[in-house]
Amino acid sequence: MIETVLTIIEPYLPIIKTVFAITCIGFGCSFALAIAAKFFEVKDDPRIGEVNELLPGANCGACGYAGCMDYAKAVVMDDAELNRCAPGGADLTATLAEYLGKTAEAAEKQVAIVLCMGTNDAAKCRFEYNGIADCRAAHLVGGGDKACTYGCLGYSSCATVCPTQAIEMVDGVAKVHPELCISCGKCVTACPRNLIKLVPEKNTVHILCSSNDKGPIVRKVCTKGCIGCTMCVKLTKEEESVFMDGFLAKIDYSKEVQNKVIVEKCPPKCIIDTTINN
Amino acid sequence: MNILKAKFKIHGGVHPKYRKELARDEETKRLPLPDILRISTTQHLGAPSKPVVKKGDYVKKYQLLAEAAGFISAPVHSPASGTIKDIVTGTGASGAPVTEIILETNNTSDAELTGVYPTDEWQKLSPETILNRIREAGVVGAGGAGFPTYVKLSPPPDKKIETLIINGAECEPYLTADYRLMLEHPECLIAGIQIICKVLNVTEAYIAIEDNKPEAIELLSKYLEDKKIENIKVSTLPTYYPQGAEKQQIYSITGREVPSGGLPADVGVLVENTGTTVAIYNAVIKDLPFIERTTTVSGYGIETPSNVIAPIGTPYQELIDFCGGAKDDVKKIISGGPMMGFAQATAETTTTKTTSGLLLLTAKEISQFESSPCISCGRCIAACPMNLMPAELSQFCEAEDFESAAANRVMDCMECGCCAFSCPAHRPLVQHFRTAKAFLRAQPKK
Amino acid sequence: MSEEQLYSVSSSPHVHSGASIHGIMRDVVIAMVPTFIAAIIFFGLNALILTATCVISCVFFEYLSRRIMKRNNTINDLSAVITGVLLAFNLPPTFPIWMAVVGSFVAIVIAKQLFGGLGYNPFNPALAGRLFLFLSFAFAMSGDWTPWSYINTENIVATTSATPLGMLQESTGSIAFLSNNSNIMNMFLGKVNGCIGEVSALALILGGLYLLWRKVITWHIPVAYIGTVAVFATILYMIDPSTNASPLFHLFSGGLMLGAIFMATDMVTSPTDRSGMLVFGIGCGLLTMIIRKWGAYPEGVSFSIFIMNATTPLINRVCKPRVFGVKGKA
Amino acid sequence: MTASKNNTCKLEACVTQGSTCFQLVACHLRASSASPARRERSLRYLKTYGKRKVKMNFYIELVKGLWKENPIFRLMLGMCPTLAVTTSLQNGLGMGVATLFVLIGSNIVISMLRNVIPDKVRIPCYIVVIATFVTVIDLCMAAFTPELHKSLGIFIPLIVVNCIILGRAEAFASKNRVFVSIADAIGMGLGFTLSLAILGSLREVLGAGTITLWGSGLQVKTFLSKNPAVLLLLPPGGFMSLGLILGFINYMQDLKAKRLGKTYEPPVLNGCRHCIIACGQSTKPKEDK
Repeated sequence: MIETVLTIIEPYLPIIKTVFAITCIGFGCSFALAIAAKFFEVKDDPRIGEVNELLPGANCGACGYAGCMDYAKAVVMDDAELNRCAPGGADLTATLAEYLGKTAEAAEKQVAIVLCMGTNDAAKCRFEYNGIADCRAAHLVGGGDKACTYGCLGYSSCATVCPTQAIEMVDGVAKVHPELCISCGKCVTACPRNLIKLVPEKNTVHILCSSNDKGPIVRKVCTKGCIGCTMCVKLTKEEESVFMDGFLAKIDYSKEVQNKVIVEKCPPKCIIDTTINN
Repeated sequence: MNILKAKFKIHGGVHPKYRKELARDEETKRLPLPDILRISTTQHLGAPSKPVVKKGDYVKKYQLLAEAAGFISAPVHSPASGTIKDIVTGTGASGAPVTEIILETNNTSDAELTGVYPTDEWQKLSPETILNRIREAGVVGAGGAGFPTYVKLSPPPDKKIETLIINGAECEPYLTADYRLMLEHPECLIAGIQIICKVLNVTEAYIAIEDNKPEAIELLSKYLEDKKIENIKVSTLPTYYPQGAEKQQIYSITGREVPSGGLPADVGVLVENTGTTVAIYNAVIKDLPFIERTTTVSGYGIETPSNVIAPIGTPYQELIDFCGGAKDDVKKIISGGPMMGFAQATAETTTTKTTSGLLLLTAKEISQFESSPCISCGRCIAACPMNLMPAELSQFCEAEDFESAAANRVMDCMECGCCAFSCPAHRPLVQHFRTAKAFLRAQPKK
Repeated sequence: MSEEQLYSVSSSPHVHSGASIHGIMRDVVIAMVPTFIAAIIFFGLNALILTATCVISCVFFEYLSRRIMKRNNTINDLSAVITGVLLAFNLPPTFPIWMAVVGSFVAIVIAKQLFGGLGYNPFNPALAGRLFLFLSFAFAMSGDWTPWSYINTENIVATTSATPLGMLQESTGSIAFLSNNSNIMNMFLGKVNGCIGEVSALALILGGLYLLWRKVITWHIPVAYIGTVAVFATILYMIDPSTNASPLFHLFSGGLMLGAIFMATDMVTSPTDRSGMLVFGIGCGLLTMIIRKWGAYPEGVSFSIFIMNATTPLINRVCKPRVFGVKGKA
Repeated sequence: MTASKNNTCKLEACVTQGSTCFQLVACHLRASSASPARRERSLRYLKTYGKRKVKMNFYIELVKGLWKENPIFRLMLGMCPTLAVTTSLQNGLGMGVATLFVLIGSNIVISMLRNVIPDKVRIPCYIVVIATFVTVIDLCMAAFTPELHKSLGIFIPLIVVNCIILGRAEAFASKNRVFVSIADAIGMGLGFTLSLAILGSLREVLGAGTITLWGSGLQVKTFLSKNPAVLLLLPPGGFMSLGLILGFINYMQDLKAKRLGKTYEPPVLNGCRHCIIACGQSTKPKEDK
């Protein structure tokens, strides 16, 4: 009986041996793997990986952490706020809150805005600049070639650091496309003249000037500069949404500008309403 | 003969066209007092001084305008009598905003000094008194950086200064102010050196002069011989730029290398500029505060290149007018020398204690930068007196990899400009390093 | 004021030495003139046609590729002219014209412009072109040619069709003959078979001296390169003169002089620091001799420079000058 | 019309790949900024990006590998066999078909087993599955096309570690149903074969002057066969021709985008800010000022 079986399987013996050997190796290896998994296990909250999956993965650093993974870790382990992720926005905050069973208030979406309108034809130059086409470098050479010491130099340092290419140079002045802005704030630190601010997206009225010089000086160097006439402040007296900071009118971004007539009334036309202008 | 030849040769250096002949034989002239002086409170390195006068005040010549605001700072005195018109924010020579005191002069001489000491009496003063007088006179390094001399002359107690070097190299092209000073006032210079020697208790002093100024070498050595002064020697240096750089000069004369990031005091040496030495002389012996300095007005863009004594706060335009006015084809106005000076946007900028020169250059003389790619010819490396690799560093800077730039010692760069001077691709190397250094300085220290 | 001409403001320094890329390249072109004359003397019209073809096609490809890539025109910096001349110098006199054009294409477009143009090319373009042709059209690159044949074919006495190194490789000529003085003298003057620009060591050395005088190159690479070859060859010769040619033979044969003076000293592809240049030159010399002695090809200059070009970034990383005021290694 | 479809497809591709191509998405958003409606749609994709819920379509999965996500010309995967074996058209085709077979087999099996395989040991499991199919095709080729098997040599067993196969297993088959996985495998495999064939024929024509489809029987000689540029058959020639093809594709894309009035931006994920080769792009001379 056994002999018959043996004669039948005789030609297949190498295959059987191989299969047997492979199976043994497989079992051995998986056993080793199982032991290794037990001994060398790193306790890791599985939620971290899943939260990381939920995050956009842009690694932009807007949350203040080294990257998305870092933020995910902070959210799960250290109870970091859920609304720090700017690219994810309110949707993500809600998703995270739902996933982690927490309540979180969505942060207001902020967008960057360049507070300058000194385009090539509006603002004058003090000298002919010859050197590296980079705002920070130009700013160090004689303080920049724009006659206005507050204005945008136009060498696109902000546009280069922007991870989503949301900044475009229009006529020598940086312009942010708000729909692409993920409010990571890189441009804010890149600008040597501190012209870029992160403002709530819902505010549509902006005063696009940063010059704190007196009116006549501003007028001398730029046709679009705030001359400190305080007209906008007077017109919005009740709502108190515009205030004077030195010789410069500024929007109080915690309020919303109701009286949009200031856009029309501003003498140098440096107030814009994005809902109209775009 | 007490002339010594420098023994050590530094690496690198370049030979720009010196063009010193423009102003070297011009007798130093005194500028008539301008009607308006705009005196900056940033005349020196360190904290800007604090104005002690206000709008509408009447001030007399030599009166204190602004006091030192901190240890590394220096007071500023009024160069003339007149009324303070305003205190405003203006632009300094480097382009940074500065506070300026606007003074309307009235050309009367109601100057008041605290008291005049006879020339020979300073020997009896204690070093502390002398130092104090130097501090109160607002003496700062006149070479360019403007480091307060009082601070420089008070080295930490654990560092003993053995050698004093008076920097008369004046390696920057065009400039001849120090040269004229050495020729015209050797007695002030030597007395100034003796004062510093006394303050620091130094026995050995060298006057370092490049060998393209034989008249100055001869005059000074003869003067020293006549007066039988043994401890001061004239040291001739081979002519090349940047011979006047502190670390390179120390190496040329003594063979000692100032460690990276260190001060000359670390190797027991102190370097003072000739202009500063004369200012020390004025402060200690004549009790005059630092209110005026010799400035070279030169370049092919000015009618008559000259050496002018001008009060601090003089607008450049006054100097230009005094020297016959600018020619039509002026393309660049430079405060300082052409290698390290600052280009000016207007002639409205004013002189300070550190303005060694005012150059009006035509398009033919100046260089234009291009950002063309590096062809790695290695000329910048051959020219760098600090033995850096400017070609590689500039690529790090261009890629904004400032950490790598710092690791390759961009902070050791002294911005002498030798690399950009010799770059055949006309790359703005120094500007790259300036940007990187500004960025690195702004970073918090780790 | 505002309507007037504005003053120019830039970072210091405000003056310049006047050196420019164009000037450097012009000097290199001038330095190649003696070799070019020698080439015409030895190879006649062929050399002229070949050089003209390479130069014209190199400049044309440079213009065309910059145009297509929408970059600014760079033919004025003369680097394409140099590539053309060097490529032609590296070709045998009988080389087909169309192949020379292909070589120019590889040199300019593939080895240079695709990497970003002058300054970014990791390899010497002319060398890349030559190696492409050498590896692709091996037969044409070893074309038979007898010097002076364009004047009078009957005057040829001692020259054969193979290059001296080829003879050494195949041992067709006796070592003693190759190393004898008159033969070495012929090789020094250029009366041998070879590529049109590599035969006359005399003319090449003249050009090299001009470059040294104009401070376009420094002595480090040529001296290190030629010195290493000389030392290596001397050692071999001292070990066994019957199978190894004399050091002088090695110095004046093949493309060593051309390579050491014009190809290895190419600024873009060689190290920037002096110490690095010495390392580069020694590396080239060692590789050249190793390939000549033990390699499959008779000549190793092109390969060795090409390989050392690839190591240039590494050499630049290691060989740095000691920063002033820093003790020990930076 | 086609352009908008293109953009949408690209977006879908990004989203399904699950890679961190936020910037890529943004690039395409900029590219599609011509029409507000299109932009709106793109923005919607951007918002749903994190949730990654896109419907699978057999046809889309099949076609994408041929061109839009061509593993060689667009994704730059599997470079080793690409450069090594494409010395002739025949070799390229053979390699492509072998890979196609392995890809289909492994995608089917892995897709079927996707819920069984533990996450931590998935890579060894994939390798085992892939190795099985590679052994099968290796032995088959040795039996039926010995010549081809000989000339492909070690590269047939090396299909095991071909990152196209492992990549599709990891990125696609382990997350999707069998049906679409097959489509993905066929598309990717055909795309791979196509690219190898293009590369192989180019190199063979220039480097040997011939085009070989099946041994010496199906071989065409061209005028170049007298003086072929042999270097193209050598490894450097592989790199050169692949690079030139990639450059040409990017150039054509650029031209196409220009025709549509847009700017083409090659899919660069990390930007070049940290690249040490200073290509001069960051210091362009200032425009119109």
